[in-house]
Amino acid sequence: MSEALWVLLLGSLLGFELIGKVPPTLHTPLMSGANAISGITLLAALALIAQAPTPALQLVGAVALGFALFNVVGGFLVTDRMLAMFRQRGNG
Amino acid sequence: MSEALWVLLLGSLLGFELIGKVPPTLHTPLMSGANAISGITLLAALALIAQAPTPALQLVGAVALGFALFNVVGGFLVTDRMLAMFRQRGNG
Amino acid sequence: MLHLTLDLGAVLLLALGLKGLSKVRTARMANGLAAVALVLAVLGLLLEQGLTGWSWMLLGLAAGGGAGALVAYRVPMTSMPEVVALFNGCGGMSSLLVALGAAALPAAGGRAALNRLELVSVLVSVLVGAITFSGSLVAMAKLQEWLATPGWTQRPARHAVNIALAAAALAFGLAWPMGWLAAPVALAGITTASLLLGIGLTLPIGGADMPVVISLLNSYSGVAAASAGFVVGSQLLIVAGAMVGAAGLILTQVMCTGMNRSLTSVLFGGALGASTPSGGGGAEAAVDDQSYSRVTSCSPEECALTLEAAERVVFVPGYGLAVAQAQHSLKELARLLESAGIEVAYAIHPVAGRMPGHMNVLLAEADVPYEQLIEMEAINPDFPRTDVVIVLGANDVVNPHAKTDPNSPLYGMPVLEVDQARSVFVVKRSLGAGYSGIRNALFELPHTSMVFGDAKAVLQQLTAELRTLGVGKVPVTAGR
Amino acid sequence: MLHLTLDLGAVLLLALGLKGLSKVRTARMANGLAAVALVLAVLGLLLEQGLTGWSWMLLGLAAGGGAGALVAYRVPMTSMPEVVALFNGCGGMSSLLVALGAAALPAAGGRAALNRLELVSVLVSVLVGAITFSGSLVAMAKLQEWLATPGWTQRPARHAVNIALAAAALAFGLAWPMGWLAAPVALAGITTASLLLGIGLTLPIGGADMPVVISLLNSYSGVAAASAGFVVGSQLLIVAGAMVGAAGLILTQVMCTGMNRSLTSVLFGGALGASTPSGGGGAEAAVDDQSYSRVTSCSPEECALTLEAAERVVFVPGYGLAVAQAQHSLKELARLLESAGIEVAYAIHPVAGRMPGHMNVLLAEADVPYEQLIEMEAINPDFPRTDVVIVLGANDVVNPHAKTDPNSPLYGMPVLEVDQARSVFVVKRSLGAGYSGIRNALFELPHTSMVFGDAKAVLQQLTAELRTLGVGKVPVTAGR
Ligand SMILES: NC(=O)c1ccc[n+]([C@@H]2O[C@H](COP(=O)([O-])OP(=O)(O)OC[C@H]3O[C@@H](n4cnc5c(N)ncnc54)[C@H](OP(=O)(O)O)[C@@H]3O)[C@@H](O)[C@H]2O)c1
Ligand SMILES: NC(=O)c1ccc[n+]([C@@H]2O[C@H](COP(=O)([O-])OP(=O)(O)OC[C@H]3O[C@@H](n4cnc5c(N)ncnc54)[C@H](OP(=O)(O)O)[C@@H]3O)[C@@H](O)[C@H]2O)c1
Repeated sequence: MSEALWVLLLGSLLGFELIGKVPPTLHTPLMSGANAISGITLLAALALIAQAPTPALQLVGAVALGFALFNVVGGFLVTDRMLAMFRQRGNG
Repeated sequence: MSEALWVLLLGSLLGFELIGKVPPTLHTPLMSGANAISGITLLAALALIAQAPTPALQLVGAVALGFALFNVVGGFLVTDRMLAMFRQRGNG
Repeated sequence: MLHLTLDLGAVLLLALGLKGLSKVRTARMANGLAAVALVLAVLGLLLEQGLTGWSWMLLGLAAGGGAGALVAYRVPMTSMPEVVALFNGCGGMSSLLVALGAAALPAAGGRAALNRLELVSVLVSVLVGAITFSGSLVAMAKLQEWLATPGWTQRPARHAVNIALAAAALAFGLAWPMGWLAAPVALAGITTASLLLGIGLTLPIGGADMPVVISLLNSYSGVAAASAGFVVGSQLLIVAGAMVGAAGLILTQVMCTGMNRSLTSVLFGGALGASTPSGGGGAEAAVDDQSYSRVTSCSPEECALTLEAAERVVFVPGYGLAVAQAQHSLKELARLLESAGIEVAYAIHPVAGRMPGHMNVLLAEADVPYEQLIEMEAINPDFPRTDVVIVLGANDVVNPHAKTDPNSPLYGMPVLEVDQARSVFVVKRSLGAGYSGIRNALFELPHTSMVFGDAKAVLQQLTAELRTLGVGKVPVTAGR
Repeated sequence: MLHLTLDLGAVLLLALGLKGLSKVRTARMANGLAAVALVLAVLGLLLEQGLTGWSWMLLGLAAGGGAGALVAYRVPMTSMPEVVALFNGCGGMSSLLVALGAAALPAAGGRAALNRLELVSVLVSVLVGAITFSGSLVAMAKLQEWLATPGWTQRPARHAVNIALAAAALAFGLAWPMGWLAAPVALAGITTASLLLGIGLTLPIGGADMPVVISLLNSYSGVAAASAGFVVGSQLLIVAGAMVGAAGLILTQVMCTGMNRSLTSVLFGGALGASTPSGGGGAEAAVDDQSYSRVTSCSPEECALTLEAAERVVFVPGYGLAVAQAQHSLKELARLLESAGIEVAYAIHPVAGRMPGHMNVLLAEADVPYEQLIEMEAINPDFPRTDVVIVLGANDVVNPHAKTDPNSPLYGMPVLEVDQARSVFVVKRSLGAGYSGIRNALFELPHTSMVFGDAKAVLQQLTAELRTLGVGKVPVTAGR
């Protein structure tokens, strides 16, 4: 338990530090990218599926996994789509 | 062991992030303050003293403690002395 | 050992990802790094726990991933904030389901009883996950204008309702471990109360503040993920969740500052312009057209004549340009002007449109050269030496009240000082208000002319008119 | 639980401390926070493990703390870098001793045998702790000019020596766990080899680069602390050590950039101006006085006459001002000039003196108003409109070679462009070189005059002379 609190504290501090001055242009992509990362709950869904002793609970896990992956895949792709525009523009 | 590596990684990342743009004026105080913090080995020295079964090892612990405290106390005081000058100036 | 290495690597990549996403040059690669991090994390987990239940995994993977990819590619750029809200809500739902599943596991024989920390974590996950889910869906609905802001939500009563809901959620949350209620009942209770609370908290907030709310909900979904990490005992989940939670909070703060709002006033202050029924819903009815006097309007032809004589033209794009999907027509007009030797620039207000960076995205889509997009601070001093400003479906971001009227809800927000230019044309469909629902004194200035109509239609007429006038006869292919 | 809370609180404070230390406004409080963090950490540990061996603890505490406080209050401000090096070395020694003690514990019955991770950690602590210790002491000795840079260390042979020492340290480090050597022998071996390695790595580096080296060694002491944390199983020690290690690395990089050096060239490039025997040691012998031609010099009286006629005077303080302890005399002269209506400013080069911020500290001591200290970037454009520049014991930071001569070791370092001013007086004792040991073309410019002498003496003569000339007769207290 104690190590869990350590990583919680350090993770939070790190999160606070990582985001400094963000140009307004990047607010939306940053939000969307961070959002995709929060879909990391998919790990918990995978763990649930593996541990579930009944099909009902496995189904719950699978649905949770589906939602999480919707978040992750959609989030990263949409962020990339937005950023592709900036890139194009920045380079061209 | 695994938790130790987690905190090592997170601590390092945090350290990298915490120091951003430092004005040259503060290089010396920052160096000196960080140096004082590194005297936190005094914790290890205290643990050694408590665990040591022989006076010889206790002595080693005590000497280690002395060196660490020299670093800590001296470091913080000297940093404060330097910074007091900036303050004075900034406010006066 | 391999699992640990993969997890540590994933955290490293996530940190680099979040950091990189806040710089234009690195953002796209950073996004990729973060995606790789998640792949590593999944690999690590599967390596450790094996593929028990792989058919269910495949199912969830195919359904969720497929749907996500589909939505991501199909959605128009202008609906980005809605989509982010949708994704975010689904992340919350996932945490909610995982927590409920974990709560049911011990009884089903899937694991040992939950210890106290795990109990608390389950409750936090349910609470925060549910709020994130329902709140995000409400935010999406409001941005899509499927949902207006009901009048009652603007009265203080809503605070009482929300406090009651929160109390109910906590009471159910206490009843479960205490055994006062059967576990399913208690969990259903806390879930329902939390879902309602998410609605109750988000519904009163005006559409203009939605991006901030989404960012905050995004931070919540990080918290939900971290507490799910406590439930399943995954350090990686805790770290990643905590990082997103904290980063989201900072971003929320940054966005509030950019929109000249405080977070408390966003969350508890009600909708901007809420005295009118359509606080969330754009122009109509918010302001009487009659309240304007001395407004001059002109036809695209007249506007074209002024343009032809100009040396420097600045376009001010706003939400209306996005609605009209007029970015390509704008680009065409700009090229024509440039081919006639007229200097062209675009003035970008940080909160023009409906999401941060909206105008950048929109104009980038039409391949407008980056150097011509000029941020507010940089272009404001240049308006006095600008002959013609064409405001395209922008309203709040050019509202001089923001500078002069302390009673205006916009007061203090920096705006584009277009009134300093020699002449100003405002292209919009009516005298209707913008998002904040307030009138705009710019329309009444003597050197302002309204050009009524859809932005795209007007831009095309202007181009046609200028061609007729012989502008850019010898077509010089200016630039890219 | 209480212990954990105290530890987590300590880490939070340490993070705030490190962050705060990099902003002028918060630095002092941040230093205090970090100190409080260490107190919390000690409390937490003592709460958990009790006070076994309290007499030894008290002994170490009194001796170390007392000596630290004494040194901290006694040392002159101008010797700061030396003192930081000394403290840092002692931190390294502490890690070294702790690791040796921990290695001896199992045999003495104080704890179970070390596992593999702990073994590695002990070795890292010994290695890094010893390097930190001996390296820091060498750095201190070089800064105090107790130690010159021996000629042989400038030859590539030193790399061979260092590689051999490193190999020896590793070999002993392998021999210990493998049982090839008796534990005391192996540990003594690795300690000795590491101590020598610390010397071998630091000795070849020129005195001018010492602050960078100290910063790097400071980063090492963080690493040593973190690995001591692995040995005693303290998360807090690991986190704090890692934070200091990483922060120190960043600071080292920042400092290198500021001095126009790359870290590799600092570490492996040898001393600046090393072709001469006294690479580390200041002025004498590095440059022949004869190598200058066309140098004009003048007396303080002549200088005073020019000063009297000036409207704007800029002082350029350098290392020599600190050596002469002339800051108060400078302040006095400046007040006199100001009372006569002459504008006064001080040009601060970021690496003037012998440590970053040296000049700021020095002038702050004499209560020079903050607003008159102007950073290089800000003041360089103003030199053309400056009547008189008085260079006080500065040399490298005003060397125009840095701009013009690609072969100069200073080439590329931004300097104060004093040659743009109408007239320049250079106050120093001789035509000797500065830290980098190279000649300075500024001395030969037609509008430059040398005023030979100790900075303090010259400043006092100038003040006296100006008083005689009647400057500032009606003393206006031009205070702050
Ligand atoms: N960027 C962000 O992050 C963000 C997020 C949320 C809210 N906001 C808020 O949204 C506002 C943005 O300001 P803004 O000036 O861009 O937009 P605005 O003030 O909302 O005004 C948009 C204007 O476009 C006109 N319009 C609508 N459709 C049109 C069409 N097809 N053709 C031509 N005109 C059309 C509307 O007038 P008619 O109906 O008369 O045509 C309306 O007045 C600010 O208040 C900001 O705080 C910004
Ligand atoms: N600030 C830092 O962090 C730092 C750290 C390490 C190294 N450095 C290096 O140190 C140098 C600093 O440049 P700088 O211009 O300040 O100093 P400098 O180039 O070292 O020159 C100092 C000059 O002061 C003169 N001097 C010595 N004692 C004096 C006295 N009592 N009265 C009058 N003059 C006296 C010396 O000439 P005489 O012998 O003829 O009097 C010498 O030429 C740079 O090369 C920098 O890279 C800086």
